This record gives sequence, C-alpha cells and structure tokens, in this order.
Amino acid sequence: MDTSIYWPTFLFWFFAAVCCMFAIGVVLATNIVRMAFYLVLSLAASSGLFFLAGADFVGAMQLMIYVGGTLVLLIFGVMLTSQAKFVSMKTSQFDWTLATLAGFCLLAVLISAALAIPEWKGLERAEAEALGIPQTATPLGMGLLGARVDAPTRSGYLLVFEIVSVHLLVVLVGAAYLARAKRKRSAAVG
Amino acid sequence: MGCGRQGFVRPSEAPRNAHVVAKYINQFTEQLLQALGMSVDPNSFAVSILGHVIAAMIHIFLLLNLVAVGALVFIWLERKISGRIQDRLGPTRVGGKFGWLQTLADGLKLITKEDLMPEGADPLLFRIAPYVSFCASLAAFIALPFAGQDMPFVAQHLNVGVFFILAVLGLEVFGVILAGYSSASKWALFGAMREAAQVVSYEVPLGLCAVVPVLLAGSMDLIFIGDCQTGWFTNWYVFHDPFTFIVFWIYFTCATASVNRAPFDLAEAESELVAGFHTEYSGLRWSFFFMAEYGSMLLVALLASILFLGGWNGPIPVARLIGLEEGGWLYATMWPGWGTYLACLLGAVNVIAKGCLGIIIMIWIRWTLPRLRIDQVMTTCLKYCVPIAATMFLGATTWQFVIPGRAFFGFLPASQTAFEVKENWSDLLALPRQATSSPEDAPTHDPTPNPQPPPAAETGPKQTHRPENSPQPLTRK
Amino acid sequence: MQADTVIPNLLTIAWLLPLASFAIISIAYSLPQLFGSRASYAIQPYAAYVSIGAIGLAFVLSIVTLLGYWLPTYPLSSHGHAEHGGEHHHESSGHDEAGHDAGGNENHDPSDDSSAHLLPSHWRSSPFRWAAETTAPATTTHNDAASAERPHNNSPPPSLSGNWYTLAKCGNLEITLGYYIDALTVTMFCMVTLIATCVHVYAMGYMHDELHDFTDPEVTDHEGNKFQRPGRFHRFFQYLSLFCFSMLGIVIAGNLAMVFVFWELVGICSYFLIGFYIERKSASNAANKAFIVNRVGDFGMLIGLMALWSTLGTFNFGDITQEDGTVQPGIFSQLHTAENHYHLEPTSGMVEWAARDKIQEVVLEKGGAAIPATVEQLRHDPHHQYGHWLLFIAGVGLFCGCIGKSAQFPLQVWLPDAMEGPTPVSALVHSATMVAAGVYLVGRSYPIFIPEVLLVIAAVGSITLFLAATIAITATDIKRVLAYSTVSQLGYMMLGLGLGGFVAGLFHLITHAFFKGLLFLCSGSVIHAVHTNEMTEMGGLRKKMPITAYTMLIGCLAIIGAGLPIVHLGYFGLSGFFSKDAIIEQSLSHMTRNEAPWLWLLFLLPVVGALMTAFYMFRLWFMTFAGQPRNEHRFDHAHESPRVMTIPLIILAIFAIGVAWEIPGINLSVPKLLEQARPIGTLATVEGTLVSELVIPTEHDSHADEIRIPAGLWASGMAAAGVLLAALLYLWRVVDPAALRHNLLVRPFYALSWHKWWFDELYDLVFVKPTLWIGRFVAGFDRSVIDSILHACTWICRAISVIVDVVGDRTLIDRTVDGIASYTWRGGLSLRRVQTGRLRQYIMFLVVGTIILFMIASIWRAAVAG
Amino acid sequence: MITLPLANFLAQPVGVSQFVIVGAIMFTCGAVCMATKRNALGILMGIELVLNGANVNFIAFGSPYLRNDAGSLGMDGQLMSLFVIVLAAAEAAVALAIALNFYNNFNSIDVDRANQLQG
Repeated sequence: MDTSIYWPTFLFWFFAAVCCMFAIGVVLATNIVRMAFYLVLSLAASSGLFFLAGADFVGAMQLMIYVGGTLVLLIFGVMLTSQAKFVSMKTSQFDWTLATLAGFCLLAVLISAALAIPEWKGLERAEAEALGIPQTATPLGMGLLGARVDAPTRSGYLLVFEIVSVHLLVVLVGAAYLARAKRKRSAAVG
Repeated sequence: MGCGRQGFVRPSEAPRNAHVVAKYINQFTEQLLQALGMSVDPNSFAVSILGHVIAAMIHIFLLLNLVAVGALVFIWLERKISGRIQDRLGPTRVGGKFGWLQTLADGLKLITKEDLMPEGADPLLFRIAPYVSFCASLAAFIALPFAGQDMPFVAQHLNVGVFFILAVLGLEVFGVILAGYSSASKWALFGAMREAAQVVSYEVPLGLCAVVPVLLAGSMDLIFIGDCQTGWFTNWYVFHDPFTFIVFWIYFTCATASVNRAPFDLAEAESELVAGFHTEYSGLRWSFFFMAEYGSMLLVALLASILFLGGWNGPIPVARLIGLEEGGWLYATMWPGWGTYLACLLGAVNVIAKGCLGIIIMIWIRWTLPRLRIDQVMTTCLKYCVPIAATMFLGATTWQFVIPGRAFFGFLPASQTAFEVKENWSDLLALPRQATSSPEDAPTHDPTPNPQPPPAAETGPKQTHRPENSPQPLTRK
Repeated sequence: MQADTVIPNLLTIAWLLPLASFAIISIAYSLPQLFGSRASYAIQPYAAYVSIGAIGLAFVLSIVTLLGYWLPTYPLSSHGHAEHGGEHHHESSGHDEAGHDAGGNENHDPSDDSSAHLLPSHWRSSPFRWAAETTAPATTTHNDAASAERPHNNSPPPSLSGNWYTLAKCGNLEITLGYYIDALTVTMFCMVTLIATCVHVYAMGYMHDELHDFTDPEVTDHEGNKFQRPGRFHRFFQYLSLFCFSMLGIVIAGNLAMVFVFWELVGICSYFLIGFYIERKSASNAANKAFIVNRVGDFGMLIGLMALWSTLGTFNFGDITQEDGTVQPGIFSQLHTAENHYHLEPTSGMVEWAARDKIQEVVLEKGGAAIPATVEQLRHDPHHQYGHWLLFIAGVGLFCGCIGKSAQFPLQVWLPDAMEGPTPVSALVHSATMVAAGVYLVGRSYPIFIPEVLLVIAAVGSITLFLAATIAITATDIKRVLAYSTVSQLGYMMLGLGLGGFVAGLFHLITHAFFKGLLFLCSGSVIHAVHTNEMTEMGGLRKKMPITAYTMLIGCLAIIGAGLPIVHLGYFGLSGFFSKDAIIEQSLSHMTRNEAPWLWLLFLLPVVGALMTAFYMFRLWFMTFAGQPRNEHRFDHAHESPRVMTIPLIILAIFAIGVAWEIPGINLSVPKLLEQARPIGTLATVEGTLVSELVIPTEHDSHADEIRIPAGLWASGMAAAGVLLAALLYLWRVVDPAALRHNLLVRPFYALSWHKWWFDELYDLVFVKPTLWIGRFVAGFDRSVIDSILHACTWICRAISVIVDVVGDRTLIDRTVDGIASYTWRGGLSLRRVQTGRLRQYIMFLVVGTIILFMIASIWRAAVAG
Repeated sequence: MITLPLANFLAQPVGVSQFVIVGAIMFTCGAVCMATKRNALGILMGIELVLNGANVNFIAFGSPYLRNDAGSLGMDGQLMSLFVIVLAAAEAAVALAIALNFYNNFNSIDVDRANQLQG
C-alpha cells in the first residue's frame, strides 16, 4: 500500500477549496467589483481543476477567455456603478432566505446524485500513475476539424464548430448593433 | 527528445520537471537517512511531501530570482541606456563604477517608505492588486523552458505551453484594473481603463502572431517548437519564410503594447494622468508593479526568442561544434549526463541573452519614440496589426502547404530534428477505442520516432496533410 | 479503315467552322451591342475576314476530303456498271460497301453483253463517257419485270454513317446528331463551300455601304427624308456564316430529324437575310412570306417524318453500328433488303400498320404468334397493296418540305420576293444553299420514293418549270428574271429526279448552282453599278463593265445548255448542256416507255421550257448589256466593279464552263461521283403498284442512242431557237416588244405572265382573306359567347361564396374561433399574475423546477426499484 | 515513521464524483447568485458560474484520470466544454450589450426596476 502523497489529489482539494470558497464569495459579496474579483479567482481555480483532469488545453482556454470576459465584466461594472457612489442594491431578507433554501435543496439533490453512481469512484493509484501526460491539443484540433484521431469510432465536430463560429459572428454583429443603438439615443437626448 | 508524441507520454519519457527533481530528492534523502542509520520508507507520506516541497522551493527560488534580479538589472540598464540616449551619464555613483547598485538602493528606499492607502479605497483590493499582477507575470514563467533536447529546463512541461503563457500573461492586467478601481482616484481609474482596453485588444494580434510558429512546428509545446529550430540560425522561424519574418516584427510590436511599454504606455501617461493606475501606490507595492512589468517584459522577450529566434539554439551550434553533444569527444570525457547538462546550460544562456536583447530593444524604443494617443493605439492594433497578422498567418499556411520542409525562406532543407519528433497519430488511429483510456497499451504502440529521419521532401507533405492520411490507418489493424 | 474515321472528322470540322465564325462574330460584335457599345466601323471588316477564313478553310477541308481520302478509299469505277456488277457478290455477303469486282460476273448477267454493243468506241473521248459506260444491265430487266423472279437491283453505295451523340431518347424515339456520308455528301460539301466562299468574298465588296452610316434610299418617313441607320456589315457576315453552317448541316445530317432541325435553321437564316433591310416594308414582308410559305411545306414534311418513324422506328439513313457491335438498320436498308434484291418494299412494320384491323382479327383467332406469317401473306396480297400507301404518304410528305424549300408549284411564290435581300444572299439562296436543300433532300431520300411519288414529283417539277419560265419572260426586274429562272431550273431538277434520273437531277443541281451563282453575282455587280434593278433603265453596259458582261454571257450560255451535239465527234458544251440534256433524255425515255397520253406533257413541257429559258436569259442579257443605253444618267455613272467582286465572277465562270467535264488524268467527274452515290435500289426499271401503267425507266436506258441523240437535238434546237427569238426582239429589234405587248393575240398571255398567273392574288383570296375572316369570327365568338359563359360562371361562384360566407363562415367557424380565443384570453388573465416580470423570480422558478424534477425522477426510480 | 490520518485520504486519486460535487457547488452558487443579485452584472456572473460548473462536469466525465472504462466521454467532454466556453463568451458579449441598453433606459442596472413585462 503506497501511502506516499498523491499530489493530484492534494492539488485537487486545494483548487476545489479555492474554487468553492470564491464561488460562495461571489454569492455573498455585495460590491460588484469584488464579485468579479472572486469570480476570476474561482474560475482560475477551476481551470486548475481542468489541468488536473488532464484537459490542459481547455484549462488554458478557460484562463484566456473567461478572464478576458470577466475582465470586461469588471470594466463594465466599474463604469456602470462607480458614478453611483458604489451603490449596493440590497436584496430583501425574504429573497435571501428563499434563495438559500432552494440552493441548499438543489445542492443536496446534486450531491446525492453525484455520490449515487458507483462508476464515479476513482481509479486505483497505480493505474492512474501509469497514465502519462495526455496529448490534448492535436486531438481537439482534429476533432474540431471533423477527424477524430483519439477515438476513430466517434464523430467529429466540424459542423458544430462551423455553427459556433457563425454564431459568434452573429453575436459580434448583434452586440455591436446594440451598442451603436445606445450611442444614437444618447446623441438624440444630448 | 520526442517525448509525448503519442496519446500519452511514457513514464520513462516523462519530461524533466518538478516531479522528476522531487524523485531525485526523495532518493537523496532516503540515502542520507540510511547513511544516518535510520531506515525510512521512501513512499511514506511525510518524505514524499518533503521531496516535492523542496523541489518546488528550488524552482520557485530560481524563477523568482530570474524575475526579481532581472527587474533590478533591467531598471538599472534602462536608466543607463536612457541616459546615453539623452546624452547623459545616468546613475554613476552607487556601487562603484557604473552605478550598478543604483536599483538596489532604490529598492531599499522603497522598502523604507511608508505604505499609504487613500481613504475611500477598497482596502482588500487595494492591497491585493500589486501581488495579483506580479503573480500573474511570475506564473507565466512556470511553463517557460530554458533548454530543450534531452534535458528541458522547465518548471512544468505543458504541451500547450504557448497558449498557457499567453493566457496567464493576460491575467496581469487584472491587478492593474483592481488597483485603478480600488484606489478611489479618477487618474488611476482612467489609467486602468485604458490599460484594460489596450491589453484586451492587443491580445488578439499577439495570439495571431504566436500561432504562426505553432503552425510551422505543428505543436503548441514550447520545448518542441524550440527543438524544431535546432542547428544554425538558418533554421530559426523568423527566417523560415517572408511571412514569419514580418510576423516577428508584428509580434514584437504587440508584445511591447501588451506589456504597455512606451510608446504604448498610456496607463501611466504622466502628462495626462498623474502616474496612471499606480498613482496612489507607494513603497513596496509600487515596486511590485514594476517587477511585474519588467517580469512580463522579460517573459514576452523570452517567448519571442523561443518562438522565432531559435530559443536555446544559438546562431551557431556551439555545443555541437565543440563536441558537447552525445557522441562528441568532449561529451565522452565527462561523467554521463554532464555533457548534456552543460549543453543545456549553454542553451539557457542563449535564451536569456536573446531575451535581454529584446528588452534592450524595448528600452531603446521607449526612449526614442513619443507616446501615442489612445485612438492611435487602437488604430495600430485593430486597423494594422490584426489584418496584417491574419494575412501573414494565411501566407505562412500557404507557404507551409506549398513548399513544406524547407527553411530559411525556402532555400535550405529544414533541420532533421524537426522531423524526428513529428507527431504520428496514425499509429494511434490504428488502436482500438480504449487507446486513449487504457494506459498500458497506448504507450506500447511504439512512439519512438524513426531512427533515420526521412528526407524533408517526403516528410513535409505528411505533416501538412495530416487530416488526409489520418483516416487511412482506420482500414488497417 | 482509317479513312472511315478521318472523312467524318474532316467534314465535321468543315461543317463546324462556319458555326465557329458565327460564334466569334456574335461574341466580338453583337454581344457588345446588347450593352450599347457597337463595334466601330474600323474593326467591322475583320468580321468578314473571320467568316471568309472559316468558309474558305471549310472548302479546303472538303477538297482534301474528296481528293485525299474519299477517292483513294472508294475509287470511282471506270467501268460504270461496277456497282451492280458486284451484286451477286452481295447476295452472298450481305451489306458491305459496293465491291468493285468490275464485271467479274458477266456470264451470270446476260444484260452485260446486251449493253456491250451500246458502247461505240468513239464515245470514249467524250465527257459523256460515264453515261455510255454506266449503261446498265437492267436494260433487259424490264421485259421480265412481271415474271416472278425479280432482277437484281443495285446494292448500297459506299457510305459512312454514325452518330456523334444522342440529343434525346424517349422510348424508341431517339433524336441523335449523326452523319451519313457518301459521294453525294462530299460533292455537295465541295460545291456549297466553294460557292459560299466566292459569295463571301464578293459580299465584302458589295456590302461596303454598310461600313459607314447607311442611308436607305427606299425608306422614308412621312416628311420624306431618307432613313439613316448604322451599318450592319458584321451582322451580314454573321448571318452568312450561320447560313452556311445550317446548309452544311443538312448535307452531312445522318438522320431525318437532324435534317429537319437544320432545315428550319436554314429557314430562319433566310428569314434574317431576306429581311436584312428590315426597315423596308417590302423586305420584311418578303421575309415573313418566305418563312410562312416554308412552314406550309414543313407541315407536310413533318407528316412524312411521322409516317416514316412510326413504321420504321428510326430516323437514320444509314446503318448505325452500336457500341455493342449490333447494327441498327437505317431507313434505306430497311426498305431495300438484300433478300428482296434491294427492291423497294414496304417493311413488315408498314404492312402491319396498314392492315392493322385484319391483323387484329388474326390475332383474335390465332394469337400473337401468327403475326409474321400473316404479314408475309398480306404483303403479297395482289388486290390491295398494303403499306404502299404509307410509303406514298411518307414520300409525298417529305416532298412537301422540298416543295416549300425549293419553291416548287404551288409554293413558288416566296422565291421572287426573296429578291429583297442583298444580292449576295440571293446568289447564295438560289444557287448553293436554300433551294438546293430541297433538291438535295429529294436526292438524299430517293430510295424512299415509290414510282407514284416520283410521278408526283415529276408533275410538280414540270408544272413549276413551265410556270416560272412563262413568268420570267415578261419580268423586267433583272433579279426577278433570275429568280424565276431559278424556279424553273429547280423544276427541271425535280422533273429529272421524278422521272427516275437520279444522276441527271442532282447533276443539274450542281451545275446550276455554279452558273446561277455566277448570274446572280453578275446581276449584283450590274445593280451595284447602276443602282437599279429595272432592266428597262439599263442597256449597253457591255462597254462599261466588260468583265461582268462576258462572265454573265458565259452564265447565260451555261444555263440555256449551249453545246454542240456533234454525235460522231463526241459532245462539247458548257456545264448546263450536259445536265439539262441528261434530264431531257430521261424525260424522253420516260415518254417512250409510258403509253399514257398525258405523260407526254412530261417531255413537252421541259422542251418548251428550254426554249423559254433561252429566250428570257438572252432577253435579259441583251436588255442589259447590248444595244443603246436607255437611261443616260445611270449609264454615265456605271462602272466596272472592284476586283474583290470580279474575281469571284471569273472563278465561277470557269466552273460554269467546265464543272461537268471530266478532269483529265484522274478518273474524276461530277457525274461519276453521283453515279457512285446512286442510292440503293434505284437503278432498275420499276413499275407502279398503285398506278399500274406507270413505268419509271432505269436511268441508263436514256444513254441509248435512240434516246440520246434526238433528245440532244431537241434541247439544242430549242435553245438555239430561243436565243434567236430573243435576238430578234431585243437585239435587232425586228419586232418591237412594246407593240407586241398590245397585240390582241398576245395580250392575254402577256397579262397572265405579267401578273404571275395571279398566284399571289389567288392565295390572298383563298388563304389569307379566309383566315382573316375566321380570325374575326373567332374573336367575335370569344367576346360574345365565351365571355358571357365565363361571366355567368363567376356570378354563380360569387353567389355560392356569399351563401357559404353567411352560413358557414360567419356562424360556424367564427363562433368556434371566437370561443377558443375568449377562453385563451381568460386563461391568460388568470395566469398573468405569475408573470411578475422579475428576472430573479424566474430564476427561482427554474431552480425550484429543477429540484422538483429531480424529486419526481428519484421517486419514480424508487417506485420502479421497489 | 510519520503517518498522518489524512495520509490514505491524500494518497488515493480522486474520482468523478468529487469533481461533480465541486461542479454542483459552483452551479448552486451561480443559481443562488442569479436569484439574489439585483445587479444585472451580478446575474451575469451567476450565469458564468453555472456554466463553469457544467464545464467542470464535462471535463470530469471526459478525463482519463478519473474514469477509465468505456463509459468515459473521452475527448468529447473537452470538446463540449470548449463549445460551452465559447458560447459563454458570446453570451457575455450580448448580455453586456443588453445591460448597457438597460442602463441607458433605466439609468441603473437594477433588474428589479425592469418589471414592465409583468402581466
């Protein structure tokens, strides 16, 4: 019985702790900018979880996109709230209790579901250590291009990829349009 | 090297990183304790922790020193160079001849300064901001290799190194925003906003440029990319074809901008915003911002040197010439492994030298060019850098497709090692579906790159047309 | 054989070259016009160069095909009867091309010795030698034609046939683009391309007015100032190219469907070209007239096509070898089978179709297996000739098309009006392309015609030739004279073909093409010089334009068939002499063989026609070139045409003289080519089945002395007489034509001829006006009756819809819909409280909903488990 | 010689369930965040959290380290999470644009003010 420490487990618990802690922080924080800050930390930690799970490409992706995204969130938060003297919109106590109650129920349900499945217990340590570092970049790229080098029997994702790309384009146009409409209005007002 | 060119890396082939070092240390402590007469179970919990902790310590120490000392040196260097450019002497007194202890003195002064915080500031964020940016720029170094070949000097070998570094680099601006926001001052806020906008938009061309070497090498693994450029300087990717040559300069510009150095340093435009996002900072926190800035400067410079300038392969393969490589005469005279180690040390020196060169150029630019307006900055990014980079990317793709396996603007054949280590997925394709999941048979499909590298002509198309030949083995097995 | 592939390819290229030039000109000149930028006059001549190059190259290719590939492969027989000398050989080995074992089996064929004594040695030198030598064995066959054992008829000529590709295929109807090439095709190719080349070159000079803004003197607006329009030089050549392409298409076509397609193409081209001066009312009318009159003929042709296809199941002339090697028999080999000694027999398909009710009975009695036997038995039924009527319909139908195209009676009216087109077009239309197409089609589908059809053809031809000749006598428009002469010459050809003279008719077609083209180009040059068509304003032009004058003189001599029938020294004469004599001989021998008195006309009319031909041609020449100028002004401005116009005249004149002669040295002459092309089973003397006393003598009989010499004397004598008459009237002016015109005796005839026998008026009365009446009647009927019916219908519909609207829609449907709507409305009102518009509340709903779902799922699982 | 109680605990690799639990916690936090925040951006962050929780699950299902039998999603898990990330970014962009207009219309980003849709 190998009792020496298995670092992935240790790191997992570390990251999981950070992740959950700051997630809760996001819920509890009242200041929007702090929320964003906690959110970033939580997301970074979850990207750490991704690295641990051997999905380093997705992890890096998470860092890059989510951090970028939340960065913009943050900027907007600052822009939209700083003028109002750091307004914090308090929620009624009733809402709080209700939400917490529902949240706990949901959590209970989910966790029970998570623990219910026998296949979800982990591997044996030796087995896990025998695994090397998985190569994820190329299979992901090929998978997006429609050729599965990792699991030839499974289908590629070329179509999905295209759809998502088009969707992104549409979103960009739409966002730009919304922003522009705003400017027009302000011009009309002022 | 050829590590991990398959679905999985063989444990034996695992790259040199903290884990391996930790294992050495474990063995060492075990032997030590045994020498002391104590019997110990190397697999016991505490010992294993000990080894890894020590190994981590070592790595962190090295990287931290690189950044901190680098910051010291570069600040001093900047002051000297700016002095020369402005026909001054720059610091002369402190520490004897060239005033080379000037920065240290400044550091001491900063430490002794009082640590102020404006009232109305958000205390937590205000405190934490400098460390956020410093951590970001330091964390990027984790995946940065300083030597390749058989003994990669890297804290943690990631096979998406480029991506990781770019991502983490993006985190740095985060601290800046927090700083700008939390120190309730409009100058700081403006600076932060500017920097945020600038960095977020400059990440696009930066990524586009960084993709080009990835494309040429066929992998995001920095070590692999570096090894693809072994040999003479003709193998460097900056000289690979006209497009990469242009891309290199675009990359350098965007890097300068994304670490907001002049002429893109709008975040701390003294003339408009007092000192930008760190107006309210003083003392050690303030110096952390600077360490972060210089750290990221060093980072992008090193990245440039690895992506484009051959990384640890000097313009002349000195180690090979003096027989320091495996099989060379000098190699034979030494203890096993030491020759390789020395060669890698040489490589590391190479990388850092190129990085310093890049930084000196940045300094030179800073003290030569005037600062741009914010709209000019945005124009440069969105109207020039992005389209040019995209075009160059397409051009490089076409080039790689039309005349693959050539180097130095297509005049010479590419270096052989670039083909020894090509990924060979067709073997993996031939496997049954469990190949990815079941570990023991994935490595057994021998990933060893073919001993005598095939000529460029026939290997080139193979890697460019991977999608075509990947389904072919499906019929096999 | 290698030539089998080369010949079709060469001819195909020669055929497609004009199309290419058409395409080039269209793209380079006409396409820009669509976008408003018209080609500058500086570059328009290049259009002419392109099309001349194309047609010239086509001519070269045709000549190369003839001399370099056709003759070496299928040498002409110096022994005329080689073709049918080979037939015994054919009995044994079925259809391959005519063997040339010249006279290899005289002993089997008694007729050979019988023909032997018909060959005096002194004929060998004469250009007519072919005729003497091709004297047939069949001379004796008609004696025992009645006897059961039928004689051998001639075997199929050497021919190449194949398909390029299939245009459409539905059921067993297969429309293909194919080729059928025999000596006739090659000859026609050479003739057409040569004349077309000359016309193109000539047109370059003639049409130069179109190279600048063109002022049309004949078109004036109501203020009376002349009509100005940009020149159309390139378009003229564009049309010419398309025209040549279409004509060559007819010539090379391998099946009747393709012939029909290009037939119509020729029609539309002639429409374009006749209506070239589209602004002139007369021109557009003439174009319409030509087109419509042709449609009339084409209707009959369609009937013929249907009759043939529905009974033979194919359009192909020749046998086509499929990819799988099987030979699909063409029309000819189906109608003339080897078992039947290549005699024309209705196919069993025809018999079956003709006697379908009888066969129906048989099938009802004995079942389908008995059909073939019944067909055989019915075929030999002496009382009613099953299938012959079908053949008759098919033949006459096809001939209808030819009537329309080559302006035979009663559809001859369009051709004179076609003079509205530019003269080069008239030359092309009248000599090589359009009208030739009709005669060519008759020659091409010659094996289809049973004697009765041939009789019809002969009758129509003779009527036409007489009619046109009479009209031509009084016409004063130089081009109209020529036009009517064309009509009458076409009549000659039809007559020759109809009397069984395959070679005679087509031979006249070839020669006529040359001298008629020559004549028209000459007239064009005259018109070009004096700017009028009226002969009454010309005269004495001989001094002004000698080349035109003398080349035209050659043309006239050729067309009247001037020659010296010096029997014992061999003949000498211009091209027309031989061809026209051949026809008249054929008619003479036909007359001698038929007792029916009215058939004498078939000899009388051509002879009289010869007289009139000579008369009006020389009337034309004298009025134009001889005597004193009638209009000094025009005379002074007259001038010889530029070289680009005269050189074609000279070339054509040379051919008009010598095209009928045998080329010394190589064994080649037009008649021999045609003799080689003699279609399957058209040699023997045949008797009519429907009209039993009709006998179509074999052509070779007409070369017997007792036929040939009198015929030659008749023809030459009549021609001489005609010339003399013309000279009396118009050269020496012994009698004044004007005075003669008012002579009571002559006047009616003059009026008849001057008004073209009132044919236009007649047609106007019989066809046009009734059509208009019917149209008006139909219109009125439409307006009064049909419209009222429709209005009634709509009124009824409206009434019904009103009822439905009130009863069904308003009450039933609307009620239901309103009910549903109101319930929905109430439901919405009651549910609206849930819709608080609070985002967070919705999210709460989501969460709670998720939880509840999980609960239900787990409870369900528990229930299932426990 | 030194053995800690949590040695065995830390010496064994974790399984899918632990990851899923983390995902669940993030999900719940996101949901609660959405439910409680009156700030539009706060709701946006809640959405991000939810999506990230889903991502964690995807990765866990696809990871060879956590689950090794044929039931593992393999690369599909990572591909899915890639798409989720991308779409989340898109959604963030649109949501921000909406928030911007929202702010322009109501001079605030308090979602409770925007209850004009109530029935």
